[in-house]
Amino acid sequence: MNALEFPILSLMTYLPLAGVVVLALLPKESKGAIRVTALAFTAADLLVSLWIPAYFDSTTAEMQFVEKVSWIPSLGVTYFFGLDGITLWLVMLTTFLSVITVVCSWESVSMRLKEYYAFMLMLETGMLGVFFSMDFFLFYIFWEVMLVPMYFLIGIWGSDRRLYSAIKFFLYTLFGGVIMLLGILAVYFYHGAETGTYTFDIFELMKLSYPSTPVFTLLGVPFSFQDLVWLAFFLGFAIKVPMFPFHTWLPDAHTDAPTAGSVILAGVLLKMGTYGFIRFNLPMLPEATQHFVPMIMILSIIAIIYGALVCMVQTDMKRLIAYSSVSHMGFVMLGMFALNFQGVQGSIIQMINHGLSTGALFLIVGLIYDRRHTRQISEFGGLSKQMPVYSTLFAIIMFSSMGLPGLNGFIGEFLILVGAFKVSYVWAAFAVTGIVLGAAYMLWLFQRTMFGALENPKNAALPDLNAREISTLVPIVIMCFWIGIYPSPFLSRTEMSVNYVLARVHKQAVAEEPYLSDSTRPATGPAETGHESGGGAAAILPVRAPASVHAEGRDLNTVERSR
Amino acid sequence: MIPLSYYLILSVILFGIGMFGALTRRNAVGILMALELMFNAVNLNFVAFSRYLPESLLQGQIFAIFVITVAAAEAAVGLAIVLGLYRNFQTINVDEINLMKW
Amino acid sequence: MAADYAIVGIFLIVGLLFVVVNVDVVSRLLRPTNPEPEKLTTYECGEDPVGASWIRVHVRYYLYALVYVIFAVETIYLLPWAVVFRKLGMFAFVEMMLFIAILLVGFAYAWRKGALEWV
Amino acid sequence: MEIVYDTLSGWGLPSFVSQLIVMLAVATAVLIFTAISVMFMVWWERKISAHIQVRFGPMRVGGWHGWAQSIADGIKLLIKEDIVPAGADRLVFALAPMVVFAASLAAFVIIPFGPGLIASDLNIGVLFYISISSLTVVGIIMAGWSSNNKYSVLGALRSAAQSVSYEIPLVVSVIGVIMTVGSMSMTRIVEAQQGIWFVVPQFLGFLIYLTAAIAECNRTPFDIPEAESELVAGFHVEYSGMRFAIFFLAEYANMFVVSAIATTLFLGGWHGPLLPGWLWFLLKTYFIIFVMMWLRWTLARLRVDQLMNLGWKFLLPLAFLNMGITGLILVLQGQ
Amino acid sequence: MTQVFNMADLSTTSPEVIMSLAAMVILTLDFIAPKGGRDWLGYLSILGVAGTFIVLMRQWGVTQAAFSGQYVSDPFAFFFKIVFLVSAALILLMSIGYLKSERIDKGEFYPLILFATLGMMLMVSAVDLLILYIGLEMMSICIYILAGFMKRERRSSEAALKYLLMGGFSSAIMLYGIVMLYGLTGTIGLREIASMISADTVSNPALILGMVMLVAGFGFKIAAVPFHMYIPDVYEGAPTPVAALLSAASEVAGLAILLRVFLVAIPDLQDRWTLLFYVLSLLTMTVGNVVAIAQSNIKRMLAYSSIAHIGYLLIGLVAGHELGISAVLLYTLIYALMTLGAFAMVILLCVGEVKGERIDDFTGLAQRSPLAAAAMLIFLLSLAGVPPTAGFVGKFYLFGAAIERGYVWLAIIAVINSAISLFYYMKVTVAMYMRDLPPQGLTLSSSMPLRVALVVTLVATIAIGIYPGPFLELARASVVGLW
Repeated sequence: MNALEFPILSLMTYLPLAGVVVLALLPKESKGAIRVTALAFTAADLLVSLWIPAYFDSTTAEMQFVEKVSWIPSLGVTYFFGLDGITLWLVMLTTFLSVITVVCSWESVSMRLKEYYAFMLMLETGMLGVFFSMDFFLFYIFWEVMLVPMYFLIGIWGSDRRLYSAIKFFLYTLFGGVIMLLGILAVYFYHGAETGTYTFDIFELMKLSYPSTPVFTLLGVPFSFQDLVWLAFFLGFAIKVPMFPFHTWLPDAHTDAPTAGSVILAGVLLKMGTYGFIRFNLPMLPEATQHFVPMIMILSIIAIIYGALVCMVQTDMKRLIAYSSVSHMGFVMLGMFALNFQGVQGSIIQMINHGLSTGALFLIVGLIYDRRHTRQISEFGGLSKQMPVYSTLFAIIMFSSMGLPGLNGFIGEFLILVGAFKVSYVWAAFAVTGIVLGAAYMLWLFQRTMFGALENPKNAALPDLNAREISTLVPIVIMCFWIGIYPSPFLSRTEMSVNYVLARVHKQAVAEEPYLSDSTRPATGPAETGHESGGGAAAILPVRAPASVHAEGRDLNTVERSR
Repeated sequence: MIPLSYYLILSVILFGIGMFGALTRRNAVGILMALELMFNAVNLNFVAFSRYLPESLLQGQIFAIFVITVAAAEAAVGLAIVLGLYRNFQTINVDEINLMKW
Repeated sequence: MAADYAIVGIFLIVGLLFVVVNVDVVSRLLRPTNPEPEKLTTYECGEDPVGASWIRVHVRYYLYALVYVIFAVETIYLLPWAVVFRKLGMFAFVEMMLFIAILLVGFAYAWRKGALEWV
Repeated sequence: MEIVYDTLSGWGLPSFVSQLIVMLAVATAVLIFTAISVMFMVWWERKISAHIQVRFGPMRVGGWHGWAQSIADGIKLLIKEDIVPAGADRLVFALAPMVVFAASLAAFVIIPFGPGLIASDLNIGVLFYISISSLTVVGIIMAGWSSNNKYSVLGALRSAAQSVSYEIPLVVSVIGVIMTVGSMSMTRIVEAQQGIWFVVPQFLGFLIYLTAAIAECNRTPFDIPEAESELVAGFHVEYSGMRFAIFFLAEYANMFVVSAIATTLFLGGWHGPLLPGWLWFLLKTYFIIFVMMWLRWTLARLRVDQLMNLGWKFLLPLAFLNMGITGLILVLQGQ
Repeated sequence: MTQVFNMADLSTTSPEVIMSLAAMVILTLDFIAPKGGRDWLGYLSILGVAGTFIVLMRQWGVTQAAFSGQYVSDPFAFFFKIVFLVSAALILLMSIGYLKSERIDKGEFYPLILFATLGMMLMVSAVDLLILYIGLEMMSICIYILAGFMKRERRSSEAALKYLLMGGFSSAIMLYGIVMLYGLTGTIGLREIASMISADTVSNPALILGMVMLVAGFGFKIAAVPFHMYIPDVYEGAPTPVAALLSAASEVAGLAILLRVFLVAIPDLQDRWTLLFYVLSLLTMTVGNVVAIAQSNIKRMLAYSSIAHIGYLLIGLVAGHELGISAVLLYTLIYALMTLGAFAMVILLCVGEVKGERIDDFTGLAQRSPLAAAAMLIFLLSLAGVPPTAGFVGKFYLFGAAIERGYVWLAIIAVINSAISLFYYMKVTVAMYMRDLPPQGLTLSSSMPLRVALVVTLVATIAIGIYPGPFLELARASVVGLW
């Protein structure tokens, strides 16, 4: 339902791209103008995105703000943008972090500025596109598009082994992507052959139950069509998450990426994987999901423990945080595959939390790296005396990452543990071990860098944070507190979507489909007018009639929307 | 009348000799000649088939004429190329013409 | 049919035999044979021959050969056409003239590019 | 010949043996005819040249005008030492005269001496001649290359260049006749000249043919391949004795062939009043031979470049023109 | 005497007639006109291609046969002719500047390209093995000459020789296959061959042998592994526009007739040749991609990349049916455009001493000219099949067809190959973006037509990627009635 009668999702997606065009017209020398332009466009995007939670209808699992036009009719590809509770906060996180990254690169990046910001803006377009796309084809396109700017951000503005890391990042994720593409094609053609209509619309595709009877056995494990498709998706998403055996690109990419790149990578890009699981694997392939729960659980627990243990022995701050991401994303996966309400809710909120806190941690490291051009933990010590503001913010973020009550991390981890506990004591026990270890390496990191005597003379004259730098961290800190103290606005908006996903996974009757196809829906809205305008904004028409099912449960937003 | 198989066997032998020559000769002109042999083996087949097939429309013979033409054009171009090659390399031994590796 | 051509073979064989009989039988019996090195040297107007005779040949010969190849092949189209020409009439005539015209473009090209110059 | 065949079959010989014997007989007859004809032509040429130069030529051997001169020459060549130069490719050296001679003899297959007096009336007669005549060049190149002599090589190459250059105008000039007749069979061509000899409608073609034919025979004014002043004797510098005689023989045989073909194609073949066909044919042929000899002793040799230019830049376009005009006239007649 | 000619034949063949006329006129002008700049001949050639294109447009959606059914202009041929004409026009645009910078003042270059294009047009319209063969040779012979066009350049001569010898060899093998078909069926018409092959001839070993020889012969023409050995050398040695022609048009033309011959003439053997092409496809893309990684010369790299792409294209043939074949068609169009773009970039860098052939020559391009670097980036991404470029759409459709037909393993290996291919394409981007501009700087060709060609390919690569609908429809419509 497009509550705004306006293609706001497309606007959000392509606004940064417009920024790229403007940047291209600016002269290379006017660095100030370039920075301001980039900031202006990301900020504008953030402002636009604020409308979304405001108008979001949390009483339904339906797709909202839908834009749908036919794009490649002969393949059944549609330009289908939509948003629901799962993506809502991820989108907000994206626009939010984009602004932060532009600000944080303000002074730390001075080389080839124009290209840098152009790639940043393109990256934002790609990320938003991934979250909005409700058509597999479109999804895949944005999925791959996103890689290119990230590749360049690492490869050009990275440190030390940037070429190696950039290519490794690109190849790993692309490899996962193409395998996922095969899964997409398999589903597409199966659906086409079964129903006669070829479509990439994921909700159309979800209507069909894919065969789950084993077709062959490999190493004693039976595999069905669904399992194979699931595995194809799994490979694509697991590399992105990254799940345990596929995580090796992450430390390299994080370590060598510029600060902003790391922030985006940790904050948003990793979420693409978990988002993919929750969007596609769970609801579309429920039997296979059930089938593979043990595997995911084992891998997640390995990731949690292994990630945390590896953190303990890191000497490089960024690498440490990178490995902590592996551990944290293991939590997210664990919660998700508990396949109960708390677990999935927790995993969604934990995605946001991880985005905020790990993003902030990378900022923190970036700030000190700008000053000292080293990230070795042993180079630092006793900074709290020299840089009190810095160390304070660091502490808050660190606690958030550890999951201290009152901060956002607690909410996510708690929900995940509850979810895991409901399924198995053992899993929960392992997860708790992970939390303990997490606290250990975080505190250890903080202690070694902030406390103690200020021994290294190079650190003696380090300036504390300036206003700009504070302004990058403070909003994150605010958000951390907000989620930690009053999480219900966040949780309530995801509730319906989570319920829907779980209903699908457990094969319960679904009260309401998130998006009815044109053919099955009563023709109350204006009909589609075809594709003559090439998918441009002008052709994007509202195609759904206002829902009338949950009339009594509407909140203020709903009332406003009905004007 | 001579049986068709005679022609076919002769053609196969010719083709085999040509192929052998094309693969083992080191002299560019020698290879070109071996190629001609292969073309002629094909021509022999065409003409023989055309003669022996029932209700033949002479397509085989026409084809053979065109093959001859094309082979001639190819030989002309081939010789020109070999000439140019000789000017550049002072040799037409294909083993020595290896600026670029496979 | 086969006999028509068999006689060609007979002619060729008879021609070969004639040479063989004359050169290697009759003449051999009659002629003297006393070779000596001087006699066996190749003739270069009385001088001692310089170098091998398998010299590098001027490129013009190749050029003529290349042009010839094209025209020689063209005749295999001309001859059958000429035979049935009267049955086919105007169309065949125009068609062949087109063919010749295309050929002549190539001919003019060769002419103009100097392939027909004996330099 | 049918009589011979029937007689032989009557003796109980298998069909193919009889046929073989007949063919051998024909071939031998042609061979003997060629040999005699060539001897006559050699003698004749010497006489003609002498008379053109206002002298007598051979007068002694055999009595009347030295008629046996050629025979004496032949015997002389037969008993001359055969020298194969050191360093020559002996096999190719020996094969070369065979190829040249066999090729020129084979060309006799399609010469219609008279009605029915043809070894084999191939339906592709003209094409056969064209193809068999190219074989001579191969022999010449073999000879030149194998001799290990620079003059030979140059002569052979020039010869090859010349024959290929003139072969094309020759073929194209013949096309006009074939178009008119609608057949390549020599007999049919002669029969078509019952009314009017093609020399009249195809005069241009005749001239081109004649010029090209002289060049094909490597005769003055087109004797560049063996230009004495430049190349000693061209491709057969190193040949002596009987091998040289074979080349000589082949050259004159070729001369006869091209003249005979000219007769067939343009001069009405055996057609003629009163006299028997074969006689008419020989008369016309020897007339053309006479013309060729006449030209030889009258004209100076062309330079190589002139020779090539004449062939490519003059005769070839002219031949195409002739063909086009012929075609146009025939088409217009047909409608 | 049956009627041998009617005016309708002329209208069917009108594009070819125009093309040959244009080529001959330009050839004539070349030797008539005084010496000196030959640019205008290039522009004239483009005009000729454009004229042909306009005439061709009249045949949109038309199926008509000419010359007693030996020649046909159907949507299939129409589609490929568009590909060839577009490629030819782009290559001509590229050549103008290239010839100038390489100081080749020879006008034959342009008519040769036109004649090669004419050969391709004949090939795809042929429904008769004879015309097919003539078209093929017409194209090949022109390209032999073009490959050796830089007479003083040793590598060029070498390339020409290698291409000639391999081309002749493959022709002979292909011809032997053709003669086997002819001998068994008594006809050279493709449809007639199909109708003559009966149930008992299907298993005739001679037919199988003929088919295998056809596969081998065509394999050489399209540079499928293991018949590819000569291709990288030819690409490297030949003038760059010729390498582009080879890659974008010649191999595509070979593929087009391969499709037509195998689908129309011997569909009865589909089981067998599908297996052959399955193996060929696997080998071709894997070897192409893996060997490409080791290349430091970009022309060689593109050669191996083109080999790999032929491997991808063969997937469509293996998949067969309308879906697979239309995927092949669409991909050929896309492949031609993007590979031409990449070659145009190589030419853009070919100024003076720098030949633009080493990957290192691209060092720092992003700083020198961000637009050029972005263009190259897009071509490379498209070649690797990364969305939203055209290459993605093509691959998507191809691999989709394979999955649809149940060739999942083939598709899996193909996508793995795509990922591998990204590795070597990225080597170029690394040079362009992540290395600093060398101190002596970088000069770009100032040729205007080349830039036009670049822009056209770039726009097309993006446009097809973003809005592939019409092209897809065209490809689909073009295979209807092929069988």
